[in-house]
Amino acid sequence: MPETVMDSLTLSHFLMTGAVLFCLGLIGFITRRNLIIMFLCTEMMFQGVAVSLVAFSRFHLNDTGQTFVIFVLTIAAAEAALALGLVVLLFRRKRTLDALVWSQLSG
Amino acid sequence: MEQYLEYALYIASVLGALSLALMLPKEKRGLRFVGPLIGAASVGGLWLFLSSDSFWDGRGTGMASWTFLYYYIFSGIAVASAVRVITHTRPVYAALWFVMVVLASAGLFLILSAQFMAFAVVIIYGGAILVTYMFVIMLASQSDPSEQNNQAYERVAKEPVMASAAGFLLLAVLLSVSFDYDALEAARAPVDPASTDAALIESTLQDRPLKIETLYVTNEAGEPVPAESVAPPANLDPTRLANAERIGLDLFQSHPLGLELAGVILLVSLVGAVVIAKTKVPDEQHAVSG
Amino acid sequence: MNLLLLLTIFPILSALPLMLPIKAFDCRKTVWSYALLSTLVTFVFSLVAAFKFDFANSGQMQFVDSVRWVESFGLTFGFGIDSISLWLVLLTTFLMPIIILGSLTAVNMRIREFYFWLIVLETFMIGTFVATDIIFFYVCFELTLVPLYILIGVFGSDNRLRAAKIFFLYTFTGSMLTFAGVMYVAYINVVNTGIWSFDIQTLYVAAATMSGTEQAWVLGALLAGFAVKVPLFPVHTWLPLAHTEAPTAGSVILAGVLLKLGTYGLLRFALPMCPEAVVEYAWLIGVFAVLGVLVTALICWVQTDVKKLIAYSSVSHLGFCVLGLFALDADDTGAVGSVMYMINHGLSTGALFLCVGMIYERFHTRDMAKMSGLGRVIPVWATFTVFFVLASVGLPGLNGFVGEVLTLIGAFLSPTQVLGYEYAAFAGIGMILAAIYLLYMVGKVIFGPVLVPEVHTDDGGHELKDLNTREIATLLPLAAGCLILGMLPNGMLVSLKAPVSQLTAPARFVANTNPLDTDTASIEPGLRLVLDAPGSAPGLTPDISSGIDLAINQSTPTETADRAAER
Amino acid sequence: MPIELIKLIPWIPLLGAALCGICCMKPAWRKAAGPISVLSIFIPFLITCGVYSAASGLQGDDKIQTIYQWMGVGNFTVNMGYYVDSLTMVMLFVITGIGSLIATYAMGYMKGERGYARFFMGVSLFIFAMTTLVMADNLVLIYLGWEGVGLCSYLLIGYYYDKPEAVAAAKKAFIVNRIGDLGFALGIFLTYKAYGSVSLHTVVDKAIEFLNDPNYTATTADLWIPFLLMLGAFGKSAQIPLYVWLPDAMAGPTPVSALVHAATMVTAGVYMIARLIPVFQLSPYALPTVAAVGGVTALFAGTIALCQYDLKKVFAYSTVSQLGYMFLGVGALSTFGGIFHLFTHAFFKALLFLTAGSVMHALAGQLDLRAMSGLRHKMPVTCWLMFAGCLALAGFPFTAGFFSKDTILAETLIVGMEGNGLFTLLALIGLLTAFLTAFYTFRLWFRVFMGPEHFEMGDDHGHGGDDSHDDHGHAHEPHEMPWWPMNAPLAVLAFGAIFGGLIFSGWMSGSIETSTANPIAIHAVDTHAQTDPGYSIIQVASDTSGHGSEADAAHGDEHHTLMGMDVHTAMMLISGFIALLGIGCAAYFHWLNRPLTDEIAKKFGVVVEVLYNKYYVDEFYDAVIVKPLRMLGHGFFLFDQFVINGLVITVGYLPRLVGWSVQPTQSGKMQGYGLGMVLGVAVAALLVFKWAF
Repeated sequence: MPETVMDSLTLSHFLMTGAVLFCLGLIGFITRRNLIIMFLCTEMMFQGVAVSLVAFSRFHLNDTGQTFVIFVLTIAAAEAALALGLVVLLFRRKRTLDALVWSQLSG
Repeated sequence: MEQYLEYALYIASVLGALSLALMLPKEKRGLRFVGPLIGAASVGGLWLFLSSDSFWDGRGTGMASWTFLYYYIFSGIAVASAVRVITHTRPVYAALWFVMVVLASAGLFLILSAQFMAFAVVIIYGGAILVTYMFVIMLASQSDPSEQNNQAYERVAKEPVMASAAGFLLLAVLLSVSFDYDALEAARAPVDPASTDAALIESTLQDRPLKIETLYVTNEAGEPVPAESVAPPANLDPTRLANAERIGLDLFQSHPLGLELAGVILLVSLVGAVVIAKTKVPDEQHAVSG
Repeated sequence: MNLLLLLTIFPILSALPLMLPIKAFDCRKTVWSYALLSTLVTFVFSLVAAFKFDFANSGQMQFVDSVRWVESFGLTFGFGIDSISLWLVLLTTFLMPIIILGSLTAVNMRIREFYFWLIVLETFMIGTFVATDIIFFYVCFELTLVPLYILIGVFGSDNRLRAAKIFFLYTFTGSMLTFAGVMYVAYINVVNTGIWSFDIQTLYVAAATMSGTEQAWVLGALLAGFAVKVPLFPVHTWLPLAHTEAPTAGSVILAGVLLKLGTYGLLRFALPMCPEAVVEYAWLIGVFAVLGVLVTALICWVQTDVKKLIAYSSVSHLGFCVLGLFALDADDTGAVGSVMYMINHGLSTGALFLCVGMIYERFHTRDMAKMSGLGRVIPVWATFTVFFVLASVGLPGLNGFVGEVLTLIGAFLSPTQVLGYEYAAFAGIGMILAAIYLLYMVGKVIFGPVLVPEVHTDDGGHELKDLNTREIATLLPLAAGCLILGMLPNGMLVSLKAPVSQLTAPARFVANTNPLDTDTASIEPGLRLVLDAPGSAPGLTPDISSGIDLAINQSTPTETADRAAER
Repeated sequence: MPIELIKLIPWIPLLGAALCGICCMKPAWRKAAGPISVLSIFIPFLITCGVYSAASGLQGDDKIQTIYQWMGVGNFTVNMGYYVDSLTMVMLFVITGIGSLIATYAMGYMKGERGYARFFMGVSLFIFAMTTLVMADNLVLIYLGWEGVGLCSYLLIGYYYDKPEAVAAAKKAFIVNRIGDLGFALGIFLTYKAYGSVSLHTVVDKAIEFLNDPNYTATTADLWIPFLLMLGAFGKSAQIPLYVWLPDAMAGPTPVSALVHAATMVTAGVYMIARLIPVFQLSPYALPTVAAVGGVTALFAGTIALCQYDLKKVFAYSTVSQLGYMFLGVGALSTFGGIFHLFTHAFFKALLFLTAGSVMHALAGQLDLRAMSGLRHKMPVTCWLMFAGCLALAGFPFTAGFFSKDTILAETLIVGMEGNGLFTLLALIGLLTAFLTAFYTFRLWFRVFMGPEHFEMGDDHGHGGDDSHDDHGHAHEPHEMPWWPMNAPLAVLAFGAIFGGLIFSGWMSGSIETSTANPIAIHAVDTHAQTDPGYSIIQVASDTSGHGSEADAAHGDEHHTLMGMDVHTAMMLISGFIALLGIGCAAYFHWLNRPLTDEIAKKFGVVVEVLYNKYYVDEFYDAVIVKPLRMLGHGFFLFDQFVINGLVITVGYLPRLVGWSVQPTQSGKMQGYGLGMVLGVAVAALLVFKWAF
């Protein structure tokens, strides 16, 4: 096999994947109006970050990256619990999941 | 060619943004099919550009062998699924596509020899969190299942063009940063996975020598012994520590405070979830309508 | 434990139990007694400090100590007092029990919070006066706003929220600029020595290397905060509003102590740090001070609200104080008189606010048109009020006179390029106007045919009662203070001389060595240059020939850096 | 008696004041206030008598009796200390002696008033301030006394504080005095600047040194100091333009008018100028100004007194007029004349006020001349006591007023004859005023006590409604005052008014000579002498000064003569004649032929109206000074409220404006915020990674 860059994996590959996941999650968060999907998108951003972290861990020969992913998972879990609870609460209130309905903070 | 890298990245980002903007749900679905095409074209073009010989001339290699194939497969799945997550109009499917993202990234983790993380992600995300999501989706969706896609907020994305532009602007910046040559130079990884692992472990132990006295404070009989009197156990071969063991060491040795904080956060969210669940709210929709 | 540290933190510690769920504190009398006891204990601490204070070396910082704060940044809770601080601390601790004594029936809701914030305020006020670290000073200076904001905003009268908001924003905006000025001086210090430090003595040395333009900017920044606090004439409008809306206790503290923070800041920082700029712009400050004296005095005359009248009179009186500070006469008569004035104004105006508060408690109005001839119906109150009015007017033999005459003499004798006799003459007209408006008030309220507004008493009765024992006990110490300081001010003046001349030395030096004015250029042989004092030992005694080399206006940054390096 | 006792003199009245203050607290104690106050004034009088011989023997620094240091900042030191020389003793005699008499009278006069103790507290406090004033060893302490007497004057004028006019008068007195005090204070500052000290002895010694130094040229400060100090004197001693407060001050109780506003306080200005006469001599324009103001005031107030109907107002203007004489005297460098007149005036004016008080007391507060006539049968003692006072005031030959007034006029004329037209004019004005004085004094006396008996009672029932006081029924008919405590002190005063001039003249001139009030003769002719017309006056005046001091080496060689006689002798004849003429006219117009007077008054209605309304000076001041100032106050208040505060509020609105302009970005929609955040992060990343670094 020719040894081009795309044949041998570098850190950049994984960072690229992580960045793409992160940005897609971001776009999803902005464009989607369903509260649940918005939170799903944040989870996807976490996922992108996790990929990057694990890649760093691997390429820098350091376990801390993976440890951080554990923390990320923790936060994701906590967030899911709370955010989904809130979503249910909001849904009970307005009977809709549309994020645009909630704009009391409008200046 | 190197000098064109940034432009290539920017062009690819612009194309990607265009494709995503087309793919996002909206009332008029006429040009939707163009999106994936443009997206595929941009990814493919970028790949071609990057894999040309002259560009990567002599600049070291990463993990040789065929693992790169797995990388392409998994990241391809991940990205495609991610696109589907944000473009699908039905929450249930979006959630399922997200499971795909999680699985694919677990694959990536395996390539990166982070077996523990791979399984953890699948179990926690794919298992626990996604199930919760599905549960809430079921709970909050319309009572009549036949009433599909009739919610405007499901069918129409908000400001897809602006959002895509902004998102891909950020992506372009991130990419151009991560393709920084100096960074690449520094990130060149050893070729041999085995030696990689050994080096990794060794560095782990060198940087943070095991605190024997804190790890082994009792003798075989379970009685406490003075720290000095304990020799490192013969079977503690650093090179033979598994991935999970190393993470455990790192977690408990270097980040005890973070661990405690994580515990507190989980506790707080537990309490918070209970409180939220018990909160009684007025049903404004019903109060207004009837 | 260092006495000053104890003195500073004791009030806030003793205030904490007020916020604990202790049943006993639900009773008005209990919480009041507790607050009184706490402030009295603080007063005793301060008296102990005064007794232990070595008045022979009143110019030196004493009880010096510091508590580490942010070491890498040179921040410490450094404290120490010279006699200026000592007297102001004594004023604070003396006024606090009196204020609390006077507030037993003034507040009817949230009593715990009321006393809590009062006592907390005391800590910050003392902290401001004892701080030798400029950031510590600044933090306390700003934190005094919070309790007072709450005291006005929660316990004030009808328009209290607006008053509290304007008071807070106005003074806070000014002090932000002051902070910028202080940070600039600290930055100069870092440039010179490479070490972050906020010790005042160190910063004096650093400030001496600033050019004239820099000094002018720093002076402007310092003035922005301190002049608002004083308040100097064009930036005084927050004060009458705050005073009229504040509860009596708030007014007394505001007039008695908080306004002094401004003049204290000017004396402690502006004068030693930017001597050249002070000399250059003293005329402008002087003009505003005199304008303030005259304009606000005339404004006082047309007030109908007694409290507003006294509030405006504060602005007028503090004009004298500022005038004295910037007089820079050879003997420091002006600056010493100014410090004296701070104390005196705290006593007499504070007392007047208490008197007005007692009236307000009885009538729920302060409108002069609605009351008249009160001397006939409540003679004891009237006697006290007339007494404090006379002290405020500056009757010789009472305290107001001492400060007034010294500040005016200072302004009169000030070198011509600083201030001059014109300032004293015009400010002197303020003395006449003070007599006019205060006697106008006395003539309307205390003298004249009897006219008593509707009376409100605690038990819902409508019988007008003269001052009770508690109220007399509130006013009596103040009256005694006014009399004693009026007849025997000398001990205080003597003790103030040394620290004040250290602080004004650089500016006096500049003022007296200006070639334009060779007539008055006289350098005392023993002139002490604080600037050349490396930290602890305040003052070398340069002989005149070499003194010129060390003069601030001729030293360049490199010289000072060299000197710093030698050390 | 040891001289140290003199240090106690001011403090005994202060203690008395404190005790009276305590007496205020319980109604039962109030009666004690009068005796306490009298004692607290009388004991200092005894001390004054006791230490007199010791005090007159004091030399040099022994004259300074320091108690403690009051203030001291660097070079500026002020001692609580007394300067004891013969002038001090003279003043102490006047203050404590006449003070005791008046206080004794007041015990009877004020009996039953509701503020009895308060009144005596004021009187004792006043004596404290006044003695401090005359004993002070430095200018700042004089200022303490100066303001202190002003305060007591304020409190005592405002004694009937439920009467609006009394309150207004009190306020006016204090404020007008304050205007003068500002001048005084600035004078003190300038003195300190010029002389480096505020101690009397230092200042006076230096001034004498300067005067004796032929090479000394007066500095700007020397020219200004007397004018500033003079302003204070004019305020306190009620001279043009600051005299307006004194007539109004009669709203106070009559003993106060007698003590404060006739005998003692108002003479403080004369005392101060006399005390600092060398300082005044340093400025060539100062003493002529003093003399001119004094002369003009004397005439001005005399004319006003002609047409007043209020008993006390007549005496008030008369006081202003007599004070003008005193200023004329010191202005002509005859400090002896000035102080001597001060001394005699204290006797007869106190007597006049107190007898007027008796009349008022008898008529239940009636003060209008038109409402009383022929009271000599009802109140014979008062009648003849007042007659004695009137004689002295009118300058009837060989009464006290005769001698002192004559001294002043003669000395003024001598200065005038030295070639200064101004002083000749002033001497003539003085003579005219002497005639007016005699006329209006006896106008009053004849009106009240002579002619047909007729009276209307006033509406002041029992001075505040003490029933016990009404037992002798003065509400129905006028009655004579009891001998004790009222008429007896008056008799003493009357004795002084008649014989004081004869008895005390020699003693007085000796006292003045040995004090700082003795004017300094200038030996050398300064450069000013050629150029300044004013300067020659001083020089000449000083050469001829000092009545009864012919032996003085400084005295000029040549004696001026008038009508072939010594000027003093001639002046005695002239002024005696003028006094008799004035009394005669008054007798004709106001006793024998009253209808003619009314006719004349009707003819000159406009003049009478103007005089009755005091030349409309009060109205003028009100319109020119008070009203505009108050308008200015209102204007400033509006300016403060709207312009300054408005600016602040506007500045406060700026952040709000900014907030308002970016408000639409805060739509409350999460996606909007998210988008902003993404853009922000992207731009920040671009900045950080691509452009900046």
